[in-house]
Amino acid sequence: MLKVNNVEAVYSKMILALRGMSLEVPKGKIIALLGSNGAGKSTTLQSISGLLSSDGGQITDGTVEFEGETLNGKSPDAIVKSGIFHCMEGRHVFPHLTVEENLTAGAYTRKDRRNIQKDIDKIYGYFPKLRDLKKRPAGLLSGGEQQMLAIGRGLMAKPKLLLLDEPSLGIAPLLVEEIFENIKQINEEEGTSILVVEQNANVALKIADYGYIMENGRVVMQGEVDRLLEDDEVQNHYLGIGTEEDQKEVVYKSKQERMVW
Amino acid sequence: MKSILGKNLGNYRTSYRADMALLNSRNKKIGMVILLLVIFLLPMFASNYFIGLMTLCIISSIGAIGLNILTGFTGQISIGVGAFLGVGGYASAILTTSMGYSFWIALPLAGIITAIIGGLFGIPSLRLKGLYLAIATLAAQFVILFIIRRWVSLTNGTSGMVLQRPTIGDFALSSNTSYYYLSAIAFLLSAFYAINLVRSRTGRAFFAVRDRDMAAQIMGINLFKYKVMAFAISSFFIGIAGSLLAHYTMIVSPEFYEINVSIQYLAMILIGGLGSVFGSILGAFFITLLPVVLNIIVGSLSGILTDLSHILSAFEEFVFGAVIILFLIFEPGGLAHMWSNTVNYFKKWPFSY
Amino acid sequence: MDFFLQILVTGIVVGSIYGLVALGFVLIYRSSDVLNLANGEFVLIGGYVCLTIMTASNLPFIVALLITLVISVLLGFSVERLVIRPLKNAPVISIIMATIGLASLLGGLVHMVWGHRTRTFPQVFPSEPIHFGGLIITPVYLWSFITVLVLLVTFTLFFKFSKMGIAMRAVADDAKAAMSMGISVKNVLAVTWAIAAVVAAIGGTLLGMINGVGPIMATIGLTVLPVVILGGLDSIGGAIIGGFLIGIIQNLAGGYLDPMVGGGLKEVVPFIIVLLILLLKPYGLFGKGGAERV
Amino acid sequence: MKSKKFLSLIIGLVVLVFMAACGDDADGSGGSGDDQEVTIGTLADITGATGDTGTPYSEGQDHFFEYLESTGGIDGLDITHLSEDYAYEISDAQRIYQQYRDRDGVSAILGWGTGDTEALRQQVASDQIPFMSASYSENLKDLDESPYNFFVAASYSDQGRMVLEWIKDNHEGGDPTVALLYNDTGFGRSPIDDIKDYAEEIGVEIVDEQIIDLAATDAQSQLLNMEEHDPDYGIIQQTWAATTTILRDADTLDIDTQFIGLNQAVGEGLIDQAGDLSEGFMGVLTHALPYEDVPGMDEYIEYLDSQDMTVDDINMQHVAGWVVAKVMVEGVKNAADSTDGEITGEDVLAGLEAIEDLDLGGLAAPVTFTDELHAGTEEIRLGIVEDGQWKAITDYDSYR
Repeated sequence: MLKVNNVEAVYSKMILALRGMSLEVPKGKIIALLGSNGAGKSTTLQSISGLLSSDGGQITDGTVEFEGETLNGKSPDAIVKSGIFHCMEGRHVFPHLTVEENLTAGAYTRKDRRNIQKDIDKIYGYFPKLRDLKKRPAGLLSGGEQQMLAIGRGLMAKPKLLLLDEPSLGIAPLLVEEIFENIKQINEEEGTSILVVEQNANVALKIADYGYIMENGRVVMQGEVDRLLEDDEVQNHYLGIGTEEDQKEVVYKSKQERMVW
Repeated sequence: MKSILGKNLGNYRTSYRADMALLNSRNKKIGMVILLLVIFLLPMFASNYFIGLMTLCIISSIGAIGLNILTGFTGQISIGVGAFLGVGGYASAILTTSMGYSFWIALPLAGIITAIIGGLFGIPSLRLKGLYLAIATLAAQFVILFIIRRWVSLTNGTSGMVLQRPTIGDFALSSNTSYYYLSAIAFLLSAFYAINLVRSRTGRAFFAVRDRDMAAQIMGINLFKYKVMAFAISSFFIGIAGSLLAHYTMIVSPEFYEINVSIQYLAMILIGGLGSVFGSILGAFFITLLPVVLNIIVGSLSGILTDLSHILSAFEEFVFGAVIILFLIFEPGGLAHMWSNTVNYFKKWPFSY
Repeated sequence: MDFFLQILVTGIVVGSIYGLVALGFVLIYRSSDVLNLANGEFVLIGGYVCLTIMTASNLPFIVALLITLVISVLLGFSVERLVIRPLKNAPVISIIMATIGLASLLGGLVHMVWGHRTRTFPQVFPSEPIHFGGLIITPVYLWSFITVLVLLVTFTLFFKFSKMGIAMRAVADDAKAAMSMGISVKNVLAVTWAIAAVVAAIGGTLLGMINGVGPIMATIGLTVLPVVILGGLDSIGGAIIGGFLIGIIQNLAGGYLDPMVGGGLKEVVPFIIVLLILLLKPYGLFGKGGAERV
Repeated sequence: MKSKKFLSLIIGLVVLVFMAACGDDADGSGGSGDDQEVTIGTLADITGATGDTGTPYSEGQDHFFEYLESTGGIDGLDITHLSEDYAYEISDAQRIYQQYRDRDGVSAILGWGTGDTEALRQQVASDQIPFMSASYSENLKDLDESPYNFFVAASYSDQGRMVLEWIKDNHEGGDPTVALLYNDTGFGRSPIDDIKDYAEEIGVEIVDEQIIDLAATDAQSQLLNMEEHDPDYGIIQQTWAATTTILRDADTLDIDTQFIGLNQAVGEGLIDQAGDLSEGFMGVLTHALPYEDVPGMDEYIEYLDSQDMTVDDINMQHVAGWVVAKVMVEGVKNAADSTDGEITGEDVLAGLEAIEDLDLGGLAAPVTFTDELHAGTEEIRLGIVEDGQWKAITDYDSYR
């Protein structure tokens, strides 16, 4: 459904953030994109959703294809209309709008105004907490509640593909579990494809079907979740299993291996 | 380090002192000498009218340098320059006319008094940023002028005060040329001071405050001190400019210092280049001479468009606005940036890569 | 007592005009953090256009006003497109200066097109004052008061319930996130400027009926700044309440303090309030402000 | 590379300035024949704050000089008239003044408002250039401070004194009470102290003073305060806009004070702006109204005819401009008679001071200047608006 082919992206016309990034999201699946800080995960999502330009970046090479259509050069609002919704890192709810208004804003691109109220109720179904808070300005919500709102707001656009950027960031571990369960549930019930970017590989791999691991602006490893979970290197480096020394050594080794291509 | 051609291809400095020196290259030294010669020999070649214009330009330059220290260096926007020019002018008028001091004492005192009042108005800048500070200074503009109008016993109210041209012994600087020299000296001192300020500890603190004041504070820069200092130093220059202007026109009145004066000064530093001393000067010349140029253009067009001379001022206003907008959009670095681009282009010529 | 009430009423009706013009500032500031110092010129152009249409064509007032509003929409669009959009990433001072430049440009243009003379509006509202008990109100003032209330309600509903209204608030809150919703920030800004120009034109028309239309009218732009500061730059209700407050305070100062200080305080008192407000409550009575992150 | 284009545009402009600046020295010599040459510069406000009255005033001047030229000018004299709009901005006035003085070498200047007149009076004194403006401020009468300033009509103070005189003579029933309404500028405050002094002298009571801004949208609080003192008369020292505001709000508040405007509040423009509200408003007439049948109008109408204009196209400000130019030319004529060489500012000063009882054919009161007095007259008429027109109700008269 979504194909990112060999994308190269730069910021400020000089800082190379992606160097030949490729990935694929099949219909109805959850794909996890893992990697350490600065690996280019967020940039990947931004190149897909077109938000790259608002941070002064641009795609200089490669293509992003969605359902056979090239997205390169399309404006963010056109991309949302074609069915991709990007939940940005750090939640970015509208602090002065109420919860319900935030949800309405999510449905901005939809033409079927009549069904919006029904869908809002459905979101409350996924995230019952939000129903109690619906008149409250979103700025006053806790981090976890804001994250739920951000995801719910994304669903309001009825996207075919949901891009989630670090949904676990800055949220209490218990809530993280809950949110990821919700994500899974949404995927199953709505059939929405999901591309989730995470540093917290544990929770992400728990719900994902397939995973990519990024470093230095490109994919260094990919595979079915089960296979990734079994991989030593992934275990050491991303899942925090094994001793500290182990990790260092492995990282060092693996980097060297990988650099040769 | 000699290159094959036996010529230095660049400026190599072998000590910090050399690096910090004001005129750190031979070209700059030569340029400086030429500039000084041009400034001091100009009256021999140029017409009286041209000297008069240049006097206005360099007085404005002093004010523009002052404003740039505040707005360009330190990032504090002020829309109240007009009123501070007024404070300088009135201080000078009161000191010389009512209190009988000599101009030579009144000039620096006018600067100091303006600096004190400017510093006072700078205190709110600690809490106010950007737009809000701009509006506070705008309010200061109205309030200061109101006080000048009302404090009749001190300022003679709306009818203004009369000043005299300064004298050296028995010689009064009443000619265009003599006043030009006076202003030119004040101008050179101001420019020299401002260029040095940029390179000093204080200057760097100003830049830090501009770029991120909270971060600057964390780095140990005393925000309060430097913000108030920026207001004070900036106002000192503006006060000097106000005093020079007052003695040039030999009169002060509240109508001299309305809001449009503040806007002109802001336009000078924006078009000249924020944060650049050289830019302030270019901008001051540009804005002062703009109406003159338009006048000439309209005059030469008057054969075709006879009606245009009647709406000349409106046309000036229009062009003034358009120039500001065009600069902001196409050359936010201002004239100073254009200048350095041009210079760099010729430096590398013919190998521009 | 009559004296006090009359001054109060005058303050309220004058304040309603202030509120109306202040609304133009607030609308733009909310969605793009730009303080439009050319607002006064927008008011002026609105006044001139409506007056010109009315005197040139004998159209009924309402039709002339509607045409004026259409022209204002175009003005707003073009200003946004030509001046504001190219500066979207520029620092505050550049944008303040750009609107000052715009004010100068538009002011010059108005001079070139309409000349220098103050023109009077054809009579639209009866000039006979209305008496409420001992109180007296001129119909134009009454109408501007009603207009302001209508606009206040309209905008409140608009921002609360309409898709565009919510989108505008979303952009004001977080432009990038709004973009990710598929909201076209460019379009929203263009619409904002158009609405602000429309509000200004209504203000200009009403003001023109009170004082005639002449270049001096543009000074309302500066006169009203204290209102916006008092109410809070980003609060629509604040603009309107601030308008009333400044109108009332100004007239109370004029009524009670002016005789003591020898007059002239009426015009300065708003700016004294600005200094006080900025010192005590920088974001105004109803503004939201916001903490800055390092 | 749009910035490159922009750069070249700027460079082009800069080059233009310098070319222009250098080229200007050349002119000034080589006139026609043996005529004495004299240049007169006008500082006009066309687009500025006082443009509504400034424009007809400057047009009146232009028209007089054109008229003069069309009638063959003055024998042996070649008068050049320059006019530039300074938009009531002091910095512009300063620049244009320098240009007139240094580049064009003017021998006299026709100024306009209080702003430019005040701002330049020191400089014209030290540069010895007579400066004749429409700012009738009494303090310009002080020849120690303003030795080169002239004006042709009665000063604001004299106008105010005359109004008080008229009130005293014509008030019926009891002692008259008067309020003063003015703005907080040099222009507004100029006559106030003199009016108060004179009122005390002749025993008219000033019961109140109100300050109303030139751009005020309302004056209700001030008028309510004034009403507390219930004055019989209100003397207005304002421009048309503020006067209209006063008249409108007085009407709204049912105030029955008789308002009397000094000359800047008076004129056809007020009737245009205030409409019916101006009925019964009184004011000072310093000059003839265009539709009045006075001898001085003949040459005026002759000129207007040649321009396809009628008296309906002009107003009292236009007449004032015409008159001031006429008086100036008279002074220049005297100067030319007394000197053979170049006519300097000093010569014009002497020429103006030689003007005695210059009959303006009813366009204005006769003008006299001496080396002790640079205010041409103390005489004014009073007028009233009736049926949408100003009508004079007195003859030219002075308070003395």
